[in-house]
Amino acid sequence: MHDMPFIYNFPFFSILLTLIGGMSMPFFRNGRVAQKINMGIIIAVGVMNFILFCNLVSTGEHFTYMMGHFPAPWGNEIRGGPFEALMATVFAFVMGFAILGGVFNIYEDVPKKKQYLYFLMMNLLLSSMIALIYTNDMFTAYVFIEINTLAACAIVMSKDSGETIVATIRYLIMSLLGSGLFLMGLALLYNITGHLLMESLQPVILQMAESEQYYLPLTVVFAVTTLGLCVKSALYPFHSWLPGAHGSATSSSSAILSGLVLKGYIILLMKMMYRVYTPELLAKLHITDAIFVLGIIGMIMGSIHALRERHIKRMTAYSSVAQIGYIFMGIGLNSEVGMMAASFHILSHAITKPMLFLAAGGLANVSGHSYEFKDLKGAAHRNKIAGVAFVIGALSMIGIPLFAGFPSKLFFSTGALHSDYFRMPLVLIALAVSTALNALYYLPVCINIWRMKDEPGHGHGHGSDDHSASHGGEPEAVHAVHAEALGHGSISHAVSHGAAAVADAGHADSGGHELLHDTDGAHEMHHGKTGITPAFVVSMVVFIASNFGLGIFYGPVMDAIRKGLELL
Amino acid sequence: MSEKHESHETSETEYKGSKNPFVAWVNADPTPEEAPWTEEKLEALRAGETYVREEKPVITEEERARRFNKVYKPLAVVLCCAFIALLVFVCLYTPPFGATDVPTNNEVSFKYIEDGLADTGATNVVAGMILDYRAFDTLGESSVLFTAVMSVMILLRKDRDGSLVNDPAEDAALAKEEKISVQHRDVILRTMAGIISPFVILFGIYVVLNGHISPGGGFSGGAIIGAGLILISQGFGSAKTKKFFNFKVFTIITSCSLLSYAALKCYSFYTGSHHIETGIPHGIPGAILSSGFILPLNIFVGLIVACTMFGFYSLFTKGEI
Amino acid sequence: MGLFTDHYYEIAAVVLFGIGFMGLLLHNNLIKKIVGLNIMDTAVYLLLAQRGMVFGRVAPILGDNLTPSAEQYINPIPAGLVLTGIVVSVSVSAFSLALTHRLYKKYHTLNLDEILLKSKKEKENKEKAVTH
Amino acid sequence: MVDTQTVLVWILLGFLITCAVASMITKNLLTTVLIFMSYSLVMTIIWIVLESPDLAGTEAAVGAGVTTILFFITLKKIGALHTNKKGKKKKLKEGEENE
Repeated sequence: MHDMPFIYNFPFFSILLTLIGGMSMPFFRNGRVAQKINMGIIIAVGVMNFILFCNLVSTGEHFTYMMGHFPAPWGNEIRGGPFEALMATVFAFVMGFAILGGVFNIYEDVPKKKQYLYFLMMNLLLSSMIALIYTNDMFTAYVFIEINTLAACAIVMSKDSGETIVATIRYLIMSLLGSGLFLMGLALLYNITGHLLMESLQPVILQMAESEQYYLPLTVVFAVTTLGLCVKSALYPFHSWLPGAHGSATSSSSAILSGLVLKGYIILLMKMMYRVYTPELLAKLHITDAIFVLGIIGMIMGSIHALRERHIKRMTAYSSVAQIGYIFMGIGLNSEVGMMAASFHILSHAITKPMLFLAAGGLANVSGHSYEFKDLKGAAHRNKIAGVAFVIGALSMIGIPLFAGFPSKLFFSTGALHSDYFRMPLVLIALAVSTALNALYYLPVCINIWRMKDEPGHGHGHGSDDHSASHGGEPEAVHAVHAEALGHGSISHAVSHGAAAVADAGHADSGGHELLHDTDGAHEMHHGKTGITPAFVVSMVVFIASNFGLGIFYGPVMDAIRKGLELL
Repeated sequence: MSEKHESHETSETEYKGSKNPFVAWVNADPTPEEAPWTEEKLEALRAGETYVREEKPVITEEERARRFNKVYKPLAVVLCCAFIALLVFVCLYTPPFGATDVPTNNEVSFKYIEDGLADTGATNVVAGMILDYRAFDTLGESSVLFTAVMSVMILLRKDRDGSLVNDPAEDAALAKEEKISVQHRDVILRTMAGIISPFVILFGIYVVLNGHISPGGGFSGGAIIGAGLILISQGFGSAKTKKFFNFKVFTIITSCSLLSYAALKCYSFYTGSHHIETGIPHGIPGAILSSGFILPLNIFVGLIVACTMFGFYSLFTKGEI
Repeated sequence: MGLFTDHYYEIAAVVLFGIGFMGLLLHNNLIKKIVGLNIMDTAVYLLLAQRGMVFGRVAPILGDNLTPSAEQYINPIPAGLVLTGIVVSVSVSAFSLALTHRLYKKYHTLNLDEILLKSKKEKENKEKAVTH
Repeated sequence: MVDTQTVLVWILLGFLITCAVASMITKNLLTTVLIFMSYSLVMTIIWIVLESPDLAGTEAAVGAGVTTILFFITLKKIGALHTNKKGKKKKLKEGEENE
C-alpha cells in the first residue's frame, strides 16, 4: 500500500525517536542539557501522537504498520488506532509536565553526576510505554515490559537514599514475579496455538473454545497472563511494593510511576482482552468476574490503607491502589460502558495523580523536606500554587463535579446499571463507600495544609476547626481571611487567594501568576530556595487547567474513547 | 513543681483543643493512644499524686514479622504446589513433544526455513530471523541490556566528588587488593590468562563474524569476548585493561554501536513499511560478506554485549569502568 | 505411561518453574531469591524451546543446502525467542545483584526482612530527629 | 519403546531438578552459586539435545559464564567467600550473618 499517509509513520517515529534519544544521552553528561533534550523529545512525541489522534478520530479507521520487509505473521508489526493514539498523547503530555514540575526536586535529589542517567531512563521508559501501547505482537510486548520494569526501578532508586533502594528491591522482585508469570502464560499460549501475533491468535483460540474439552487450558493460560499483568499494575492483593516505591521516590518519579507506568500494563491487558481473548470468551471463563471482585476489594481496601497513613506521599500511593481497583472494576463490568469508564478513568487518574504527587513534593519543599502531616501544617500558605493544586486534585479524586474524577464515576455507575443483578448493587455500594473513604482521607489533609500554623498562645485560632469541614473550601476561606489579616500579608492578597481556592480555574490562573512573586520567607526555611520555580508553577497551572478541561468537556473525550474501543 | 505543671498546661491546652477525635485527627496530633489524657487522669495530675501510664503490651516488629512468617510460609507453599499441579495438568493438553503435526509448525516456520535464505541471505535461519524478520524484538533486546548497564551505573558508579556510593573503608580495601595483585601476582592465573585469553578473544570474534553462517552471532560472540576481557582484567590487574578500556571508550563504543544499530534498523523498517527495496545485495550464501545488514548488525550487537558484560564486571569490582 | 513419554520436558519445566517460584517467595536471603528468579526464567525458556524440537530434524543451519525444505529442519522461532530471553535474565540478575551489593553495604545483612525492619527503624529515628 | 536419547534426557532433566532443589536448600551461599553454575552447564547440554546450538552458545557464555562471575563478585564484596575449616570466619550461613 504505497499510498500510506505520512502520519501513519508517527508511532514508529515516536518509538525510535525516544529509543535513540535514550541511547545518545551518555554523550551529554550534563544534567541540564540532558533535561532539555528529553523535554524536546517528549514534546515531539506528544505533538506527533496528537496529530495522529485527531486524524484517526476524524477518519475513524485503524492501521497496521509493518516493521521491516515482511508482513505480519513473519515480521513484527505495530497497530495504531484512535484509542492507542489518545493514550500515547496523554502519556507524553503527562510525562512532559510531570518532569517539568518536578525538575527542582530532581536536581536536588539525584546526585549531580548521575542526573543525565535519570533523563536517559525517562526516555527509555517513554519508549517502552509507547511500544506497549502500539505493539501487536505478544513477545515484543514481553521485551518492552522488561525495559519498562528496569527503567521504572532505575528512576525509583536514582534518589539514592537508603529507603529508595529497599523500595526498589521489593518493587523489582514483585515485578519480575509478574513478568515471569506473563512469560509462562505466553509460553503455554504459544505451545497450544502456535502463534504470537495478536490477530492470528484470536481465530485459533475461538476455534479451540468451541471444542468444550479445551476450556481448562484456555482458562489457566488467560488467568496466568492476566495475573502477571495484575501483579505488575499493583491490583489490591499484589500491591505491597507500591507505597514504598511511590512514596520514597522523587516527586516527578512517583508522579510518572503512579500516573503512567501502572496504566501501560492495563492498556496492554485491554488490548489482549479485545484482540486475543474476546470479552465474551473471558466472561464465559469467569476471568472478568475475578478481575471485578479484585477491583471491588481493591477500591475499598486501598482507601482503608490510605486512611492509616500519616505520610502524605504514602497516602497518595495507597490512593493509587484504590484507583487501580476502580479501573479493574470497570474492566470487570464486562460491558461497553464499563470499559469506556475504565479507560476514561485511566485518563483522569493519569492527569490528577501526578498533580497530587507534584503538589505534595512542592509542599514538602517549603516545610523542611518532611512529608509528615504534622510538619505540613499550614504549608499551603507558603507554597500557594501547590496548595491550590493539591486541593483541586483531592476534590477531583473524590469525584466532585467540574473535576476530572466525576465523569468516570458517573460512567461507572451507568455501567453498573446496565450490568446484571449480581454486579449492580456491589458496584454502587463500593462506589459510595470508596468515595466516602476518599473524602475521609483527602479532606483532612487539605484542611491541614491550609490551616494557619498556630503559634503558641494564638488560642482563638482553633475556633474554626471545630465544626467538621463538610465542604472544605467555604469556612476555610473566611478563616484564612481573618487569620491572614491578623498575621502577615495584605487583606486583598488573602481574599484573592482564599477565593481562588474555591472559585473556578480562570481566577486561579491569575491567582497563580500573582503567587509567583509571593515568596513570603517568614518561615524557618532550611535553605533559601522554596522550590517554587516558574517551571513548577507552569506545570501546576497546566495540570489544573487540564483537570478542569477533562472534567467539563468529557463528552468529546468519551466519544473518542468509544470509537477507539470499537476499533481496538 | 510549678514549671512542670506549666509545661503540662500548654500541652494540656494543646490536647484540650483536640479532644474531639475528628479534629484531633485533622490536626494530625499524636494518635489518641499515645496521649491517654482522659479527664480523671488530669484531675489526678492536678491533685499532684504521681500518675503511672499502664504499659500496653507492645508487639515488637520482630514478633509481628515472625508471626506473619509462620502463617505466610505454609500458605505460600500450599499455594505454589496447587499452582504447579494445575500447570502440570494443563501441560497434558499441549501437543506431545517432538510431534510433527504440531500447531507451532505452521506456515510461519515453514516460510522462515524455506524462504529464509532467499529473504535474508543468512544460512543460519535463527540469526536471519532475529536480525531481519523479527528485528524489532532484538532492538528491544539491546536496549534492555543498555538499560541494565546504565542502572547498574546509577547504583555502583563512584563519582569523585564524594557521593553516597564511595565510602573510605571500601576504597582502602580496594587499594589493598590492587597492591596485593601487583606485588605477588597469582602466577598460575597470570600465565594461564596469558596463554588462553588471545584464543578466547579470537574465538569470540570468530563467533560474531560468522553469526549468519554458523550458530552463534552477536549475543554469544559478544559474551565470549566479554568473558575474555574479564579474564585479562583478572589476570593482569585492572591497570592494564584501563589503558585500552576506560569509561570514555566504554560509552563511545556502547552508544555508537547502539545508535548505528538503531539507525540501520530505522532504515530497514522505513524502507520495509514503504515497500522500497533497500538495495543491499544478499551476496553469496555462506560467504562472510553475505546477507545484507545481518553482518554489521551482528558486529554491533557483539560490541554492545561485550562492553556491557565487561562493564558489569568492572562496575561490580571497582565501582567504575 | 503416555504422560511421561510425551510431556517430560514440559513437566520438568513446570516443576522447575515451581521450585524457582517458591524459592523467590520463601527465601528471604537476597542471593537465594535471585538464584530462584534465574531458575524460574530458565524453566520458562525450557518450556518455550522444547516446543521447537521435532524428532528426526536438524538445527536450522542450512550449510550448503540451497533449497531447504521444511521437513529437514526444526522450528526456529522458539530458539530466537529464548535467545532474547536469556540476555534479558542476565541483565535483570546483574541489576538485582547490584542492588543487593548496595543493600549489604548499607544494612550489613542479606536478610530482606531484617533490611525492612532496619529501614523502618531508621525512618522513625530520622522523623524523631526532624521533629526535635 | 524408549530409545537411549530419551533416557539420557530424563537423566539430564533429573539432574536439573536436583540441582535446582539443592541450590535452594543449601545454607552456604557459595555452594548455592556453584550448584547454580552446574545447573546452567546442564541447561547448555539440554539446548544441544534440543537441536538449538545458538542457545547452547549463548547459555554457556552468558548463563554459566557472566552470571556466575557476577554472583561470585557480589559474594566476594559481601565477604561470603572466606570459608574456613575451623569455622573461625564462618561461612555466611543464611541464618546468622557475620556483622
